[in-house]
Amino acid sequence: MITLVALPILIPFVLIIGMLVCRSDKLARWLGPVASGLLLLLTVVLFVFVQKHGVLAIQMGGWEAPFGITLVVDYLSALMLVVSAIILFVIAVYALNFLPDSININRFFIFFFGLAMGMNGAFVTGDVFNLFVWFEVMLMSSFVLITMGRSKDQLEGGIKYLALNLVGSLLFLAGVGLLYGKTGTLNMAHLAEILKNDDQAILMNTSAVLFFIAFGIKAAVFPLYFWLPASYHTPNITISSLFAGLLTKVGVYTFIRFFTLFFVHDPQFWHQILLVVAGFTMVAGGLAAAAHYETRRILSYHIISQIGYMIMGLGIFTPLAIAGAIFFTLHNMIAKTNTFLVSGMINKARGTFELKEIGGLFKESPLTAILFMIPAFALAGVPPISGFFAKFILIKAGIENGNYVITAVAIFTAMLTLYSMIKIWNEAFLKKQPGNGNPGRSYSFSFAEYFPSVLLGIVSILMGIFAMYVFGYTMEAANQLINPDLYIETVLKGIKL
Amino acid sequence: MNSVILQLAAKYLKWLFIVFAVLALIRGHNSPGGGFIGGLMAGLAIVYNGFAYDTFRIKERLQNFPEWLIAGGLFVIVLSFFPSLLLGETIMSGVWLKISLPLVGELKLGSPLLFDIGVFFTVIGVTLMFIFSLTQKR
Amino acid sequence: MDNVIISIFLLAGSFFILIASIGLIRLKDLYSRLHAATKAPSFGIFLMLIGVSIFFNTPMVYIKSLFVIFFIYLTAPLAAHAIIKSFQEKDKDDSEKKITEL
Amino acid sequence: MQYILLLFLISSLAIFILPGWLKKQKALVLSAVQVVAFVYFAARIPEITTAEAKYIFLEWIPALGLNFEFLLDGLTMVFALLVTGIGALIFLYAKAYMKSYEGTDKFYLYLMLFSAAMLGLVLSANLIQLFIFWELTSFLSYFLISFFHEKESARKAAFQSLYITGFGGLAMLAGIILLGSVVDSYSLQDWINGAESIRQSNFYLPGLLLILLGVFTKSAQFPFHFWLPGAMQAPAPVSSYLHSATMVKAGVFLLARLSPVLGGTNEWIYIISLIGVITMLTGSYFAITQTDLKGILAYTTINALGVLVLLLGINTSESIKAAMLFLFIHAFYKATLFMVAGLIEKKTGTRELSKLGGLVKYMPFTFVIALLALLSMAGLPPLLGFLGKELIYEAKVQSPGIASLVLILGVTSNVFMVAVSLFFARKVFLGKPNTFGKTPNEKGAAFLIGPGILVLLSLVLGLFPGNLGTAVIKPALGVVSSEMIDVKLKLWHGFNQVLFLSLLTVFLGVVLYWAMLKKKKLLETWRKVNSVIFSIELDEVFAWVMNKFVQVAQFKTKIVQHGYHRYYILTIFVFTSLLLWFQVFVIRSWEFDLSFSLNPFYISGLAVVILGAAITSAVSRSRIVTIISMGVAGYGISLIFMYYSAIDLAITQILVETLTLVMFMAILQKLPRFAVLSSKRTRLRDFFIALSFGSVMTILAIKAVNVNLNPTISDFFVENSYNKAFGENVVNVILVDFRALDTLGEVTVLTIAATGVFLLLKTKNKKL
Amino acid sequence: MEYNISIVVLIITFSFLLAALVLAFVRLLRGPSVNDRIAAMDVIAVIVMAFILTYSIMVNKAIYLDLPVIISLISFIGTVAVSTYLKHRYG
Amino acid sequence: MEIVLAIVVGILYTAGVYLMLRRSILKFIIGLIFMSNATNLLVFLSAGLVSGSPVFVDGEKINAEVMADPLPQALVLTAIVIGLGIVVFTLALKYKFFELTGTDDLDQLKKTDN
Amino acid sequence: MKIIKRIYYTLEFIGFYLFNLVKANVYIAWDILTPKIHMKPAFMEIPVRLETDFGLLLFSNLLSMTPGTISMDISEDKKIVRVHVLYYKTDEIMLNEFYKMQEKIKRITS
Ligand code: NA
Ligand code: NA
Repeated sequence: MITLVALPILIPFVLIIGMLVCRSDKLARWLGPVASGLLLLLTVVLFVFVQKHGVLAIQMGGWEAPFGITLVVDYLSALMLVVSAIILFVIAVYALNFLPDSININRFFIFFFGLAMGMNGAFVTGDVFNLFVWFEVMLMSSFVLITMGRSKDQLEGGIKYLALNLVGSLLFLAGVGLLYGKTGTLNMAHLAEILKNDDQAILMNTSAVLFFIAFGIKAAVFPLYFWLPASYHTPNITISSLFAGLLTKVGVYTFIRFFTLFFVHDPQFWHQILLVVAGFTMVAGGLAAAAHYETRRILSYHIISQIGYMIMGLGIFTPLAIAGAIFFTLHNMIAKTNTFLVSGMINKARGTFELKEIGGLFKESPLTAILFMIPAFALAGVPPISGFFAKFILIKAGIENGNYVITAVAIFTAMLTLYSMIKIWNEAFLKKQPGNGNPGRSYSFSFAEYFPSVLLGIVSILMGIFAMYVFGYTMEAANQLINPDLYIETVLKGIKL
Repeated sequence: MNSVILQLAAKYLKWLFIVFAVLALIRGHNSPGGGFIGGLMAGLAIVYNGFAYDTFRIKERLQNFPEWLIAGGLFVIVLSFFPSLLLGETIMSGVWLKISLPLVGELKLGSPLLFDIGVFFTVIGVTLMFIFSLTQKR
Repeated sequence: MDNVIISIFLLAGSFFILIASIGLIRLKDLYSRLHAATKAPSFGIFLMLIGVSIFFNTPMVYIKSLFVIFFIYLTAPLAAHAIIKSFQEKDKDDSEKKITEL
Repeated sequence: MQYILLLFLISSLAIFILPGWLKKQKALVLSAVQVVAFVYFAARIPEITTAEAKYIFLEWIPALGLNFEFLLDGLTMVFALLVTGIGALIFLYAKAYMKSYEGTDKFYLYLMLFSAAMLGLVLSANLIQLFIFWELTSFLSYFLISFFHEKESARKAAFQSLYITGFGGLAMLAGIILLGSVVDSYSLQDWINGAESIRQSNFYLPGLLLILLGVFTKSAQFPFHFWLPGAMQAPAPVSSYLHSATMVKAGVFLLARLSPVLGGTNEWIYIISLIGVITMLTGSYFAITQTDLKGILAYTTINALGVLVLLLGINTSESIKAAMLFLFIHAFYKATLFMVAGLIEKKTGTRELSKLGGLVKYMPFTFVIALLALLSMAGLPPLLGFLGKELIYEAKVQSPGIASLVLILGVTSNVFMVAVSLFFARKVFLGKPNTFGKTPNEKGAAFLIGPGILVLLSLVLGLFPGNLGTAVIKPALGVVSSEMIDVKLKLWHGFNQVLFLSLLTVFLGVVLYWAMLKKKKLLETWRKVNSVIFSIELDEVFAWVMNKFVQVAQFKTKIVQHGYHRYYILTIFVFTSLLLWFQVFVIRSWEFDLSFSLNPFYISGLAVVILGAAITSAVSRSRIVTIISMGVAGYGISLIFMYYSAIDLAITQILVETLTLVMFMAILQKLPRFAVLSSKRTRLRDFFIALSFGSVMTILAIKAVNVNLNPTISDFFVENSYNKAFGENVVNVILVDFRALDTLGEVTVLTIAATGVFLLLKTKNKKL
Repeated sequence: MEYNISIVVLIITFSFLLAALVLAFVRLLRGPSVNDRIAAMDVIAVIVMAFILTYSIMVNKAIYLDLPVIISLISFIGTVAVSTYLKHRYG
Repeated sequence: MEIVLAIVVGILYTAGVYLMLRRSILKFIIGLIFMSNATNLLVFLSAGLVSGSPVFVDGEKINAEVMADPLPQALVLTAIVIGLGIVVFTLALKYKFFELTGTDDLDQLKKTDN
Repeated sequence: MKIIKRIYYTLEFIGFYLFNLVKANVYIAWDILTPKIHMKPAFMEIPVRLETDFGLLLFSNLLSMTPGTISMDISEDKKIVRVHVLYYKTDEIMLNEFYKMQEKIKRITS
């Protein structure tokens, strides 16, 4: 049964092989979504198990921790797995209709599952170096995905994306090396145990800097985010959507994991710097989103701005704040992906992403309008959709912990978010289609085209209405993070199932 | 390069390389070598062959050869998981089979070796795919 | 006695390798440099391998040494040939500078 | 009462699924729903006057202090009656008004949802819950205002109102959380119980200010008032509902709600009164200069809101009594007037005062209704408005401290109101008739039902105010000022100071009206002076600020996201170096063994060669030299690996180095030559940045070697490599057994890279 | 392995090799033609092998011999690759 | 000795970063390789160095001598191979980009930013 | 019988090869270490008399490793080997030597 923990990695691996061999588009179109659906099912089962047992761990190859590689699933991992599986599933369906002809769908799914494998690996691994490997798997897949269309812009964006992320990877690897040099171990739980009792743990700070930068680049925080706006708008919208919800959040996940589990020895420094970075990230991203008139660019900058909130939660570092950060991350993954999906639909209807050339969609396709409204309102924090609770928890945590400045920045950024969302809404939906009455390429969508966005919209709303459960889980996750004893014990001593 | 000398040499060198690559693979568990090293060597052999003929002939004959190599290699890796699963052990655990052979002595075959073989083929495939892509006529 | 023999082989081998390097520096044109760079280092390794084989004196080492010698003597001429061939097809025109400077 | 909300929600959504015949009458259906609600609340009036307030608790997210708490007390009753009662009339009116427009389904949906949100707001006894409904009203009003969304002005106005109220809302949320942290609850009851500790805490003032920010923006107080006139872009039913009885009153409601908790302090009194007075004056002053019907009404609304806020700021039981009464009065006459204005616009096609006149001939009933409402607005007997004004003057007379000033300003403001009312009536209905495109009429009885009922109410209640006082105002007063005083409302108070003030007001008002009417030049000059002095229109300021903000954002984005890729990299390295150097400086206490030795010399020699290769590679202008040097450095590193016992590693390094070299060569033919592109200074700068990073990494390496917090886990591998994993090559055993998962990932990376390279470089027609 | 090679011999050997390495490297830097550089690189590969052989004697571990086997096999591939590139004479 | 090697690491990093800051994409890639080498060496080095004792256990015999730490070797080996994949992909990307645009100058790559 | 002969010839060839090897290297060492460099380079074309590919490879190989010659190329039809000669005497002397080599190779490869 415990093998279940390894399956989020192994199933995509098998699927990669399948897709390599698969030459039929028909089969791929069928296999991709179904397999992603199964993956979703699997993660839900895992989550149920986590609810039952608290933390699940498997020692790969039967080599006991800390010697072998341990895969661990706690609340945080399980939540991330479930939400990212939802997104993967949705994108797999979306790809069927929105991937251009120039991209072979059976090839697309190779990298799609590569991304899934790397990401799931990053979520479940309990080993620092193994995490590096999964990061690379994820990164490599994303490199290919971003350049799949082979247009000039995509290649240019791809080069920038790749260059900065590779720097991040190398710093990560250096960090792993230094960490191992100083502690003699790679297992995260073991690291936590060693550093917990060591008064010299402060010497970890330099390694922590390297991880900080590495994750900062992945998570796209200020001033390390440049690659994101330079590249996210270049690939096909399916791929942008895939990235928007997932990639940076893995960075956030590792941030949370590392800075709650074992880089906890110098809170003054790290929490301060996290907060500073968070604040700048929010504002820089928010301002830039306000400056642009291309939906994907707006949304890309907006990703950055939202990352700031997640980091803010970590920087405040109370259980509530961390729960807020996790809640925010989960909500943001869903809503952000959805906005990208809808912008893809807009593009399909109008043939452009430029807001100045679009209009009249509210009248023409009210359902599309609602589909945009849900995630946009979620992001803007309109109650009772998911985003409100995420922001509320963070602001509450900030105020109650006395972090007034960052809270003020967060509120200011919320206004920036509102501005960007209203801008898209006003321009694309409310205003008349510009040009002399030419409605552009009118397009009515089929159910299959609506489905991904509808599903995510429903998830966003449910996350709001049933916020008590989601909050319960994130609080549970936060408590596990703040008091990692169960995690450590499960990894190092094993569990009985 | 398209040189007669290199082509003459390639005829023999190719096999030498491959023999040594396989040697590196199967000896790898006990002496320097293993799937990566073996795979890279075998890959390089074919790369050399390509340079000698100034074309990558294998590509023309077997268009999808590298891809099959990769898929096959990965498949072997997956196969190597099954012994542990079937025996109910933690996945990826090594399962070993000891065979006593006359002359050779005791031979130990295990799923990690299978794993390494999978790596070997994958790496060959990858190397080939790299070089074929980079050198194709445009 | 074996000690001395091994030492001599080692020294001689490294000496020939040094010769090759000196040749690379001293000789005036590519062809003559290549003569030095092809023959001397291979020979040097040859000698050193003999020394090594005697030193370890196990079948495995003999086999490996043989292989190394075989490979070197197989490949060194190929390398030299490749270098010369590419040089000639450039019509002895040292166009490195032209190629790379802008 | 939560079921009322549910009913509203369901009925609003039900519009879309109603059967055809009923769908035509959807406005009536919704109106009926409102009536049901109204009756429901009205029937509970006895309960609130006699027994405890009705309170319902539904658990939601208790850990966040966020639960559904509904409370039906005197204060809520006032608002609930207004929301549902006027709501019912508004839907009737809308049925007639909206007939000619498209998308009425959406319209009714928004309006009904808005009504639900407003009701939810006033029923909330949990402040976060209240905030949720508060935000919902903001967003729904956004949709309502932008209903004619193809007009740019409508979009702009909607955005403006949303942005301002949204901002205030967020500030308010912060305030609620701040004050909530004092008593660790957001439940109203807990706040009231802990009022003392809240008022004494350090958070009181900031919390109060933040909440007031919400109140002031929502209730269109100075200097946030400007969104309200803009919001007149909405269809008339919306204006008459949102801007008379509901949305803008939310702020007033919150003030009243929180008055027992936060009220009574000097901060409360001065800040709120001050803002109220200014708003009151602003509203009445600008009302006169408007030439647009709805504009006039908007500014008079601002005036009324100012009055209400002022009264709650004064915070005596007299003033609160006045406020409660005035809520009704204003709702009645203002809803009426908005509806009338809508009707006039509809029938004549214009809202411009200058284009109107003599309408009494075509629309006599309308005239009567409007006149009564205007009289109420002017505060003349026997209408409810008179009662209100009297009470207000009374409250002001008794207001602590600043009575005289407030009184003078109050009278001034009312003088304006009287003049405006008269002017309105005169300009629209009397005088000589203008020529209109089509002849106005009063067809469509539904238009007049709503205003008629309201005016009738105003008249009846003005004559017999007693019941209103005891049944509704008194319980509300009990909630707000927490002391039960008798509320006896009568039309006639006898001759006193207040009556004198009223007379004075009317007199001055009439004089002003006369001046405006007869001395047209005076009015013109006044408008001109206004437009000079108040040339800065706040909504233009807002637009300007937003515009500048976008410009700044664009500027900043261009600076930060400049596109020079290498500066991105540079930023990253500089940032990393800074952090690392800082940490190295801070933690310089580690002990380390700096035994510098060049032994063995061949490794040192190797180091020198690697150095040479690195330098060559970095500075060479020949591609091939750069690449070959790179290869040499790689070989050197492999020798280091070899020397320090890593044979597999050394072999792999050599193989990979060779393969990389081959790959480079394979494509070098198609790559461009190097050129010197950066200046010497740039290169020097880059060198120092690189050096800074390189040297700090050196220090880190030394540190890692010297620090050992824990024995390494590697011994396990050496011990078990043969015994348990049957391999003598420990490194290989780690790769394929101990840490096979790493290898799995690595193979995946290679696979993906290879497939990716193929796809990237394949020529067009080749299919993989 | 009863032999004990004098450390002096080893040091001299190492010195020879190091000197050879440096000289070859100088040629690599100076060119003038790319072919010269490649030739130098070729020699460097041999020097690396020689280093390894000497070192294996020094530490008395035959296992190091695996390295020269592989280097001898593959080092010339680089040479051929570079030469091929030169032959194409693309700028 | 570790200090000398640490300096080598620093040198490699310096060269790598310097090359990465050039305008040529090709130089960037070479810088990447240098930095990658530097990182590998750093990982290898930071666990401590033992010379002349490769980690080969001799059957079931208990090994008396101090052995080098095998774990960093395995890690670096993995990292090297991953690096190969990445470098080749980067090369291919650069190649394709150059084929399409005819430029190698990073400063020309400003289209996707604004 | 044939096999024994073949083995004999092979051994003889190895001896020959080794001898030339030593000679070549001593010669080069001497030339490089002495101050004056006595080289007289030239290009030559040698007709091939070998039939097998392996023999041809062996020959070109041998040329490169023995004193004063490096094989530069083999013509497409495998009839001519072009060499670079370091110590040129006369065509006749040199060609004779080359033919002798080819004979030795032929004996073991045919
Ligand atoms: Na250490
Ligand atoms: Na160490």
